[in-house]
Formats: sequence, structure tokens, C-alpha cells
Amino acid sequence: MKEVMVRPERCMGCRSCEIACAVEHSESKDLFAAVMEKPTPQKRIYVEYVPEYNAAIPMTCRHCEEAPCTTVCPTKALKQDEITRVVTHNSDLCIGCWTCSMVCNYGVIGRQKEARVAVKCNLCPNRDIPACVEACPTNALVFIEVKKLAGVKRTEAALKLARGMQGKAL
Amino acid sequence: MPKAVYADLSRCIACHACELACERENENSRISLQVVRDLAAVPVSCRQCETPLCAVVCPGEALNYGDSGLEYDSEKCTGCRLCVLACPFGTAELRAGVMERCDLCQGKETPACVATCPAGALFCAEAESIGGNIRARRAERIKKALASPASAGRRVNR
Amino acid sequence: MEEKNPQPTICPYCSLGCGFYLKLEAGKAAGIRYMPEHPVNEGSLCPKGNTVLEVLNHPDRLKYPLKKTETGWERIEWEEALDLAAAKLKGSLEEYGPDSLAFLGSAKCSNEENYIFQKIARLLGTNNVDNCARLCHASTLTGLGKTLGTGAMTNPISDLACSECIFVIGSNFAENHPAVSRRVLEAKEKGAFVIVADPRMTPTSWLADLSLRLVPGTDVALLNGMMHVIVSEGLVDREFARERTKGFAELENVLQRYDPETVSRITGIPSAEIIKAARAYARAGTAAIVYSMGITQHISGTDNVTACADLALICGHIGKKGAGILPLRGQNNVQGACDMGALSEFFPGYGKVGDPEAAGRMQALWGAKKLPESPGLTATEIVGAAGKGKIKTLYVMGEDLVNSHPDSSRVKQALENLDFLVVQDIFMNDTAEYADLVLPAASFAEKEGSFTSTERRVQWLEPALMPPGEARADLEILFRLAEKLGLDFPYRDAGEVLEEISAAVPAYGGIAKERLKKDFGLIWPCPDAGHTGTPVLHTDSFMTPDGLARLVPVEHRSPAETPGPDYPFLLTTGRTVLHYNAGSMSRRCKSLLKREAELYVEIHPADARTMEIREGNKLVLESRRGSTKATARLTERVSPGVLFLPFHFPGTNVLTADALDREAKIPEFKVSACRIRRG
Amino acid sequence: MTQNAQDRSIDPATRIMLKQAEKEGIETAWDRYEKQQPQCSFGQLGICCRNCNMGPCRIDPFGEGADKGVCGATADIIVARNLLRTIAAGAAAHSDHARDAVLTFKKMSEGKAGSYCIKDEAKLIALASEYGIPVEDRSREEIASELARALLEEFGKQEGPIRFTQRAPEARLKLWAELGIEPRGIDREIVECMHRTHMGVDNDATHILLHGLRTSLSDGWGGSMIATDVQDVLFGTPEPKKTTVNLGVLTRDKVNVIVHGHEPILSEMIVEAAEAPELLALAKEKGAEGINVAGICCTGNETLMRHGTPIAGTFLQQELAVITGAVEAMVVDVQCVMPALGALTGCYHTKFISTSPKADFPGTVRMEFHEENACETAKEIVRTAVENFPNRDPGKVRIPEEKQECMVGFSVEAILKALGGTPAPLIDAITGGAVKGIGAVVGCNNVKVKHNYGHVNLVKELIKNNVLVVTTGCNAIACAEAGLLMPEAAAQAGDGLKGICEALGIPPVLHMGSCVDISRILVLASAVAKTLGVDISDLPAAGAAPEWMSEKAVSIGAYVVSSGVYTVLGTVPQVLGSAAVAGLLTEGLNGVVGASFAVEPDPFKAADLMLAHIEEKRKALGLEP
Repeated sequence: MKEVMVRPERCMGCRSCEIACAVEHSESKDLFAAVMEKPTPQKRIYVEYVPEYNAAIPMTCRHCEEAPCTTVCPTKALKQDEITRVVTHNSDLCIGCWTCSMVCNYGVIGRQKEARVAVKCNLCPNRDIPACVEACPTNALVFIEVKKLAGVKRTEAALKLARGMQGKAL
Repeated sequence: MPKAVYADLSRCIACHACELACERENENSRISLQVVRDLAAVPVSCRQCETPLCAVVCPGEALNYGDSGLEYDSEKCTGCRLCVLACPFGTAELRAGVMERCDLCQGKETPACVATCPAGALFCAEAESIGGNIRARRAERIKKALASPASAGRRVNR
Repeated sequence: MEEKNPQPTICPYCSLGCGFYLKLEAGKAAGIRYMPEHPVNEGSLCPKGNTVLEVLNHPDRLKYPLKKTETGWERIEWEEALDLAAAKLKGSLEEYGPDSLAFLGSAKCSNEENYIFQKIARLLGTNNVDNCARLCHASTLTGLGKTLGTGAMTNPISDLACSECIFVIGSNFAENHPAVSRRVLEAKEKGAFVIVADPRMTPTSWLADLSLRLVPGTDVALLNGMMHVIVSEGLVDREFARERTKGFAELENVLQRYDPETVSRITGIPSAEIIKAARAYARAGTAAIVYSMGITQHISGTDNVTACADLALICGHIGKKGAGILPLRGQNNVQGACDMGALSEFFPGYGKVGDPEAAGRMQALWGAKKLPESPGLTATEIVGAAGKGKIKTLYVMGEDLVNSHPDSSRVKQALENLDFLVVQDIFMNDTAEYADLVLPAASFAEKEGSFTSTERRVQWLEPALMPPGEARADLEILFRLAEKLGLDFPYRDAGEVLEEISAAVPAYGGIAKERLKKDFGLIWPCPDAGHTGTPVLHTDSFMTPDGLARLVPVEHRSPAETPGPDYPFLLTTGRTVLHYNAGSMSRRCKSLLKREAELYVEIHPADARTMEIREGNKLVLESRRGSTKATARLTERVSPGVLFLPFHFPGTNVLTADALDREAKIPEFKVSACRIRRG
Repeated sequence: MTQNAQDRSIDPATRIMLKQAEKEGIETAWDRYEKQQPQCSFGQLGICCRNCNMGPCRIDPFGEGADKGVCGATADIIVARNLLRTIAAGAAAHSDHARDAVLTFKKMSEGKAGSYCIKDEAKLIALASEYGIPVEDRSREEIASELARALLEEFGKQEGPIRFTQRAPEARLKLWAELGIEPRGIDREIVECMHRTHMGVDNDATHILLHGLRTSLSDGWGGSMIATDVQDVLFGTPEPKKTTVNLGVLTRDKVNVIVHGHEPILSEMIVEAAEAPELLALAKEKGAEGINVAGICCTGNETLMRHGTPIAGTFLQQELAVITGAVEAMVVDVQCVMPALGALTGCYHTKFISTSPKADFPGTVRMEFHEENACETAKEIVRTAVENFPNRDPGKVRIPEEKQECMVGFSVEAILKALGGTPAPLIDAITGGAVKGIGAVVGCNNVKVKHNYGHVNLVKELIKNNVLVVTTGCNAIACAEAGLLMPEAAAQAGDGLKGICEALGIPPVLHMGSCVDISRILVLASAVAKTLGVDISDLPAAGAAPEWMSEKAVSIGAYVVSSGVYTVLGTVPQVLGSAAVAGLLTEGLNGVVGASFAVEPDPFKAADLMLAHIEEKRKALGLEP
């Protein structure tokens, strides 16, 4: 399955993904209307600033192969699709115990203030490409299969290698 | 929003200090440490759920979820134990007809279990802040890993 | 007694010296308040620390002097008790000579008490004075003494937070010194690499980035193997080795034989992991070695410690913030008891017995005519000598040797063999059962005095409570006993004793009661009143005569006893988080006992399966020395073929052997051969 | 996901050229817009601030992150400050254009600009009278000279109000005075905008916005109005005439010269130069039948209004004109000229000629223009174009056939003339209900809206509902391309309006000029209001900018609303990050200046909003619904 892969070296910290995410998960799905909505639409991707490196990294649900959040959820509000591996959250079942938040290794389970339930990435089921990926101006976020990403990286590495060899030949 | 005691399971060393601190403060320990297959330890205490099932099932309206979190009125409690049955974490107990659960050591700045934790694994926080802390740490790790592939702290030749 | 509520105090359990406050109500300890400002524990407290109230308020506390009679224990007056003790000591001295006397000091008592205790012994003419450090870290004194010049932790615990690599060998600090975990985790947060070498998987191993499960008793091989890799890969800090050490060539010679493959065969650790560990340790900018009784309690204990020191020295990982050797010691004042000379071969301040100059200094200070010249018997030897009838009168202050010494049956025999046994303690322990006279002592919260923690931090303890009944502070008891013995001691209180200590022990030269009461004490060496203490040792030179550290090659030796056809299991012993040492305090805490009630034995599920043992079965464990019963606990924490027993319950040390390290005379608690059957 | 030509424009000529561009692999603004996706949400909401180097700062619109900039500025403050700077830039553009016109006028009066003369003496006299300049027994040059100085003073003076504000109805003037937003010197207001938005000056959103209104008034009733009137004096006040528009005006057999930008000062001369016999002869020599001058944007509108010079297209058609491969010279002055033209003209034989001392672009042939030798420069430019004709690759030429006839030139004077010299017939039509009201539809093109879709549909809806539409700028060109500027378009109007148009022989949509000529609409509205004895805000009138994009449009919007005209915007301004500012603009201003903004991208719904507003005003005036 495809997943949202992050290429941190490309992230400019513009937070476009965050806003696109919030808009996609709003009632209206429209930026200008979404900013006026109550309850406030909430993002599920977080651009984390790393002061030590003066860099930003977008963090979003990894849809782990063995997602700890689904294991600990006492009400099965969090469930993982056996085939697609997508971890979804059913807010009707959520009791707001935040055990998922506690065990999430990436800290990407948020809280919806008004409903007091968890919010997390659902890979935008109504879209071909998740909103955050589409919003990323530098392709720091890509929606791709892990295998393919490795392929892309190999190609990039090969290119560098080839350049290096040419440079040497010259 | 209400706070709760959370654990960073990667730090817990299964020392049981939380239990004993709680027991000293509250007579009976309201936090319990479970060691799972000798691989990890998990302190379990009331999760301070925001849609608490114990309150949902309470027939006598002794348990209510209000602005300040779960409220318990022992006067109205009939001791029916439905709350104990409903609690998905097994952290509600009925002792002498009174429901007992972690109340974050009311009146104390920090719950005793959190204050005593030698490994700093327990923390008392609002749910919203947990993710942020974990994210910040994780992001730093990722960046660090990418920044220097030889992260073993290569010896500068001295 | 100063009126403070809550009253700051120091935890009486392990050697970390954690601070907390006692909340008092009507002269009783009623609660605990944490002390976030304390530099060691930062407000945290382990489970045992959390239950000290149960110890302080326990109904079993000894309240009156007791004399053993035909009909049992008889309460007597203090005057009578001390007269009796003094008379017995003098009688034995007169009849059999000074070496028929023996004194076991206590790593749980204050510096002042141990100082006076050994002074009494030595003024009576014997060096037969020792303390339980013999059983846990004697090899640290010998091993680090000969390499670095002093047998103490080189860096404070908080330094671990600045280490880039932490190599933990033979220490389960997560259970035994829990507050150390917070520093290790702090280092990990900054990216430190943590290596844990332990035959068992423990909560400490959970914190490891690399966990090495070695066969018990193969530590020297592992350490030599790592050094082999470091030397052969050129990771040695050459400048450090050249400028600050001696003996590299000899060490290099010996190390040649310890290639990773050979070491792998001995230790059972894959060679790749040995190499990985060696590289991680050597390449780190700052690296620390943390060890504990897994290193010391072997017949090769001194060698193990020496190898640790060699490893740190060739990598230059010593004498800097974050780089050093950190032996985590056992009791709350084990460092102090040794500093005070409650050791058979050392005077206060580690002047060697037999060194005329050291003896001369003490004679001058004490105004004594002549001090005994030959080293006395060590704690383990005292038991042996008692068994043989050579020791007639034994004075035990705050220790339960029945449960803490190896081969309990032999210890009991020896105790029975004594003419007279005095036990001074807060509880009636198993050793006291054999005593002729039991003296009720005050607990930590009921007396004043200084305590030296594992990181050499000397802290002052203020009394918070009155002792129960007629129990008295150990120091007070010793003062009065000395008086009865005709010794003329000028002191009135602990502060005055400390004044003499600062004259006797150079490292304590600047330590005084008033200074200790501020800022959580001082870290020795603190040679003069203006000195602010020395958190990191060996920064510029080592404490050897020429200031250079010695690299001492050591060879792997097999443990004294290895499993064989009759005794197929390797038994190792250690501690658990919920109890403490011989258990005289922790086994009196209901809340701890509720969680860990009885002796258990850890056995690998595969072994259990072949022997049809199930969880909770009662097992009988037998060694060449005796047998004991324990409940089976099936766990992969131990490797197949290995059994683990905690030593907090009576019975464990029935099995252990008293094979001793040649130099440190520490018993090999960590390895003995054993067999099991269903009980 | 690339849009096809159908999605990009409603105009057939444009669609043809877009397909051509695609075929040739030529990039246009639409393609670049797609590459800009996603556009920054913070920018769209106006909540990023780069006014100081502690920043850039931005506010989390969803309230989870930062709610203040480093200095403590909230979303409200940041949005308001950004908006004020936008207004300042827009006002500056119009007013600086006006300054140049006045300077030319002054040089002319001093005899230093030989090529120029006074074309509308009546207007000169009228303006002089407005300024109280004696006209009796003075030469036209003397009067002009004094008027020029008086007009120049409007820029630099420190105390107001600007003279032309007096053209507004009494009630409006009083309101401005009460609010303290009477514009003082034009330059002063703009400078003050920059000062106020500097770090740590004006930090109250309402207070900031009030100055925005004042600045915009210095544009509408100052800069823009001066530009219009001075240009009328110099080049003649427009009168109705017929001409053609759209890319089809370019010719295969003639030398095509495009004038693009906003100032008529040079283009007037180029139109003349194109008729110079020696250049026509040269053209013949080079194998061309003649010289064809066509306009784009407001330079085009200026020559269109006065000379009937055809227009090749709107703002978004500037690149497409080049892509026809038939343009010998693209002559530009200032404003709305895409820098993309540089690279684009490089793909063709087209010479990209920049003429303004203020505006240069990559890839241009620089032929700087000065009034002293305007005629010579113009001729030189045309000569360059003619000489470039042989370089045209006939194989690359693709001119769409689409062109549309239109009637243009409705200055206020022309409208009044058409009405028989007084606004009375129009007012009667309005009070009688045949005409419901007046709709002013103006503005640019914007790739965010399908090209001309907003313009044409909104206007069609209005006339269908008997609203007489006045138009300027690119909306006018769009309407022309759609055939709405023909008297025959009355057929698409409601019965009432249709009757009036047929009676007067005018189209239902009146082209009033370039974007500075929105000042003509203000004058017209004032005239109507004064006749009715009410304020502008009481009129059954509404404005719209369905496809606006430039900062000038923001300034225009602000002065139109401050003048009392309800205005519907078709693209979303960068202010929605502040509920307070957005609320003030869409609601709050009603209570301040009697009019407000609305945002409605759908032209049909926008028309509904305008119609409802007109109905409401009619009701308030006691007119029949």
C-alpha cells in the first residue's frame, strides 16, 4: 500500500500540509470557510521544529505494521485494516482515555476539544492523494509505496554516483 | 481539560515505586504495575477518560462527567460495582462501598506516583500535550539520524 | 534536636544517598515529602525509600537491651548491658589476647560510628575489624586501588547524563539503584549508546542499545576481548596511554590472546557484538563504565575491576565530566565505613596496616602507645576463625551475617562456637538470635552523623525522631562502651568525632558538620576548609605515588565452582527492586512483602519443561553446602542452565560458597553449582 | 491535473490560442498558476507578516499554534497591516500614473513637449474654474501651466482636502470629514501607510483600516481622477465610436504593433506615428500592407476610447497575442505587464519594447520615452516594428479569426450628451423603474477565475435584470469580446433597459475607459446623487470586480466602498485570516461609510447580491420595485 513518506531534507517548514489537512477534515473542505468553522477543523499532521538543526519535519501517522494504538485501544475505536494497514479512528467509540496517545511513538494522535475524542490521520479516504501530500510545495511529502521510494532513492544515489565518476574522469 | 497520569513506557523500569508511593498516600495503591513477559512494564491507573464508561453505566448517577472531569458522589453510590465491570482498564475498585480510583492525589501539586518515579517515566499531563512532546523527541531523532550517518560519536583523533 | 517539619533526611537503603523529607506528627514519622532539589534523586524515590515509615514505626523495633538466659531473652538495664559487654571483651582480651576479639562494623552506620568502632578495636589491640563492604565491594578497593590509586567512584552519578556511551557491566541499577536510571535515560535522550553486559535480562537491559548476555564469571574475558578489539583497531587513546599510564606494553601482550572469537567461546556472546561494544565504547567522546556486584562478587573480583580500569584507561575515558568508572556500591554508608578504616587492612584514610608511617600517624593522633602491626582478619575470615575457635568474642554492629555471608550453615556454626556475641541493631535479626547480648540501636532518622554515598558525597543527617523505648544512637552506645573499657574519648557528639576524622582522613580534611549541613554535603576529596569538593577524580593525575595510572594485565579464570554432573545448574544471586540485602528492614514492610513475599528462584522455561516444573512449584535447591526451598518462577530473564536467587530471604546463602578472591577476600556469591528437585 | 483550454477561458479566440500554446509547448500564466499550486494558505489568509526581521511570522488559522507574531501582533493586526500596504501600492500605481500625465501636461504648457497639445479646451477651462484659476484673457498655455502646478500640488501638499473630493455630494463630504478620512496630499497618505505599517506604529485593526479608506480616497478622488481629466484635456474627452476587439484584430498582412500597459502618453504618439507616410512606405517596402496598432489592457482602453484603435485582448491575453506569431512589436509602459513576456517574445520574432523610465523587464529592447521627443521615439518604435516584419515566420503565424465589433467612448460628457445634456432621462428611467439601477463592473483578469467567465456572466445577469452597466478596464474588454458593447446587445437586456437603449441608440453596457477612469464612474454617480439630492450610498447602484487581481483593484474597491457603493468581489482578498477585519469589511463598514464589501466567486450569485442591494436602495428611496 501507499503511504505518506517524508523526505525531511526537503521540508521548508511552510506548514501547508497542516492547513491542507485541517481544511480536508473540515465540514466545508474550503480554506476560507474552514477558518470560520466551529468546531475548529483540526490538523492531523504536525510540522515539528527541531531547534538543534534549525529544521522542520512533518510528522504524521505512520500506520505502523503493528500499530500500538490499535492494540491498546480498549473500545476498538482505533482499528487497523488488515489488508491496507490503514489505522482508522471511530470517534463514536472513543472514550478519550488517551492510552493511544501515550503509546504512539510519533505523538501524532491529537485531541478534538469539543468532542473530547482522538483525531488522527485517516489518509484522506475520499481522495486519491492525501491532502497534506498534495499541498506540499517541495514534495517533502510523497504518497508512495515504500518499495517505490527505495527505488527513487536508488535512482538519486545512482545519479550522484554517475556524476561523481564523470567528475573523476574529467 | 482534565489531566491524567501517563507513562513513557520506554523509560519504565518496573520498580513499583509508583505503587508504594500511592499506597502510602492513599492506603491502597490505585496504580498497578504490570510486567509483561519480562520485556516491558506498564503502570496502569485511571486514564481519566473523557467519555468514562464507568459514568456511562452508573445507574445511580453517582459518577458524572463534568467540566472538571469525572465527579463522584459517594452519597448516591449504591455499591453496585457496574463501574468496576465497565472500566476497560480495571482501575476502578470498590472498597468499603466506595469507588476508588486515581484522583491525581487531589490537593497535591504532583501525584505521588509521578513525583517518586525514579526513571521519570510517569508524568501528569493534559492529553493534548503528550503528542507534542513525543513528536519533538522523535523529530529530533530523525533529524539527527539523517544529519550524521556515523552518529556513534566518532573519536576525534587526540 | 532542631525542630523542623518536615525534616530533611537521607534514605537509609542503598548507596545513592537520596534525600527526602519526613513529615512529623506528634513526634512520629507520619509521611514523606519528596525533595526535588536534591542533586542525586531530584525528588524521586524508589519503592523501598517510599516505605521507610514502616521501618521507623515498626513494632518489632528493639527497644531495650536484651540478655540471653536459659529461659530466653531478658530485658536488662543499659548499665548492666554495657558492663557485661565490656567485661566480656576485656575478659577475652586478657585470656586469649587481642586477636581473640573481632568487630564487625556497619556500612549502615555513620562515619562517626564506624570511626569510633574501629578505633575501639584498634585501641584494644586488634585489627580484626571489618565491615560488610568486604562482601560487596572489597574488590573495588583492591582493583581500583592498584590501578587508579583509590577505590572509589570517579565521577558523580549525575555525570552519566553527559556520557555518550554508558557501559554497564554486572549492575542491575534499574532495580538496585533505581534513581541512576534517570541519568542514563537523560543521556539516552541526548543520543548516548548504552551497553549492558549481564547474564540475566533485567529492567536495566531494557534500557540497553546493546545487551550482552555473558556466561556468569566470564567478565575478564569480555573486557579483555573488548580491549583486544580496541587495540587491534587502533582505537586506543595513545596520548593518554603514553602520558598518564604505565604498563601498556605488558597489557597489550596479554590482550593478544583475547581475540573476539576466543572470547566469544568463553563468554557466549557473539563476536560481532563484542566488536560492536568495543567500538561504541572507544569511539564515544565521553564514556562511562558502571559496574556493581556482578563484577565484584567473584573469586576474580579484583581482576574484573582491574580489567574495567584497564579498559577505561586505554581509551582515556577517565578524569573528565561524563567519563569515568562508576562502581555502584551497596549500603548507604559503605564508602564511608571504608574511608573510616572499618577494614582489617586499612587505617582511616586508607593508610595500610603494616605501614609504620601510617600507624605512626594514627598513634600520634590517638595518643596511643602502639597499634597492632599486622593486618587483621576480614569479615569472611572472622567467621572462619570463629568456626575454628580462634575468635572468642565478636561485636557486631548493624549487620545480619547469617543471611549476608555465604554458606549460612557454616556461619551459624561459627556463631554458636563463640564465647560471647554482641549484636547491636534496630531489629532482632537472624544473627541476633545467636547473640548473648542484644543492644537496641537508633535508626537513621533518630540520630545525627555523616554518611558518605557511593559518589563520595558526604552528607549530614539530622535527627528527626526520638528512638523507640530505650534504644540509643550507636555512637552513644559506643561512647559509653569505650568509657566502660577504660578508653578516654573526649568527644561529646558526632560533630566532634568528625573533627577528629578530618584530621585522620586527608580526603575529609575540610569536612565539618556546619559545612555539610549546607548544599547537600561535600564530595571528597575535600582537603581543607576552603575546598569545595572534588566531583571528578583523576582529572590531572592519579592518586598513585607518581601520579600515573597502572595498566595491570589480568587473565580470565574460571569460577571456583562450575556446574557438573552432580550439580548441573549455575546458581547466581542478586537483588530485586522490592527488597534490600538481608531483608531485615524491607521484609518488615508489609507493603513490600505483599508484593514479594518469599524466596523464589528464576528458572528458564526450557529447563523447567524438561524437569516438569511449573510456575509456583516449590523447589528444593541443593548445593554442596546445603539446601533451601524456593518457589519456581519461570522466566527468560535467566539463560538455560542458570538459576537466580535473590539474597533478601533466609536460605539463599545456605547454598553459596565461601570461595574468596585472593586479594579482596570477597566471596564468590555470583557463581556456585547447584541442583534442583521438586519439593 | 492540467486544465484544458475549455476550463481556462470562455472566449473562443483565447481557447484557440491556449491550444496553440500547448501545441508549441509555450508556457502561459495558467500553466504557471498550476505550478504554484498549492498556494500558501497563510498568504491566502493574509496572516503572514514580513514587515520586520524578527519575522517572518505567521498565525495558525486553526488556533493550535502561534496566535501572535514575535512583536505580539495578532491575526487582526497582521491582516490589517498587510491590507493597508496593498492599498498603498494600488493607490501609488494610479497616482504615479497621474503624476506623469500632469508632468507631461506641464511640459506641454511650457512648450517643452512639442508633440502634445490641448485637445479639449472646454475641459481645460472647466478644470481651471474648479481650481479657481482665472481664465479670462489668458492664453490656453498660461491657464494650463497654472492648472498643472495646482494639480501637482495635490501630490505633495500636507493639508487637505484634495480639490476633486468637492465633486462628491455634500453628505458624503461631511461623512468623510466626521470620520477624519478626507484625503490630504496623495503622496502623504501613501507614505503614511508605509509608516503606519512599519514595526511598532499602528496596531489597531480598525484604526489601520480607516487610514486605508483615506488613502484609497486619495486615489479615487485624487490620483485616478486627475489622470482621467488631464488625459482628457491632452488627448480629448472620449466620444462614442465603433471599433473591434479580440485577437482577431491582429492582421496577417500588416505590421502589428501592440501597445500594452496603462498610460496613453506614448501610445497616443504611436497611433499617430503608425499613420506617418514614410513609415507606411517602409512597411510596403518590407512587404507589409500597412501598420496595425492594437491595444492590450488599459493602454489599449485609452487609445480605444479616443481613437477607436482596436484592442487585441484583456490582461490574460497579453501572452496569447505574442503566441499568434504575428506581433512585430509588443510596446509596454507600466502596470500589469507580465515579466513572462521577455522569455515568451524570445520564442518569436516579436520585439519586446519597454518604454517607461520606471519599468524594465528581462528580454526587452529599451526605447525610453520622454515627452520632449515623444513623436521621434514613437516613430523609432514603429520603425523597429516595421523592420522586424520580414523576420516574421509565416509558418508560425496563427491568428484566430474571432473579433467583435463594439461601441465605446462613453465618458461622462458623452453619456450626458447621449441623454440630451442632462442626467434627467436616466434618473427618470431609474425612478420610473425601467432601469432598476446602475451596476459598475470593473477589474482585471485572474487565473483563479475562468477567463472572462465572471465578467461576462455577471454583466449579462445585470442587464437582463434591467441594470444599466458601466464598465472600465479589462471588464470592458471582456464585455466587448462577448459583444455586450453593441447596441444590439440590448436584446439581451430586460425590457425596461432594452427600451431605453434602443431609444438612445446605446449599448446596455457602457465602456467608460481604463482603470483610472473609474473616477468617471464616481463623477457620474455624484452627478446622479446630486440631482436626486441624496448621497451616493443612497443610490440604487452597486459595484463588482469579478476577476480582480491587482493591488490597484484593492485600492479601487476601497475608494468605491468609501464613496458609498456596495462592491462584490469575485476573488477572495487576502484578509480572511482575521475574522475581525473580514467582518469589518463585509459588515462593519456599512455603519461607517454606508457601504461594504461582499465576496462571491459565482457571478450569478454575485449578480443576485447586487440586485438585492439595488432593490433595497430603491425601496429606501421609495421607488417601485
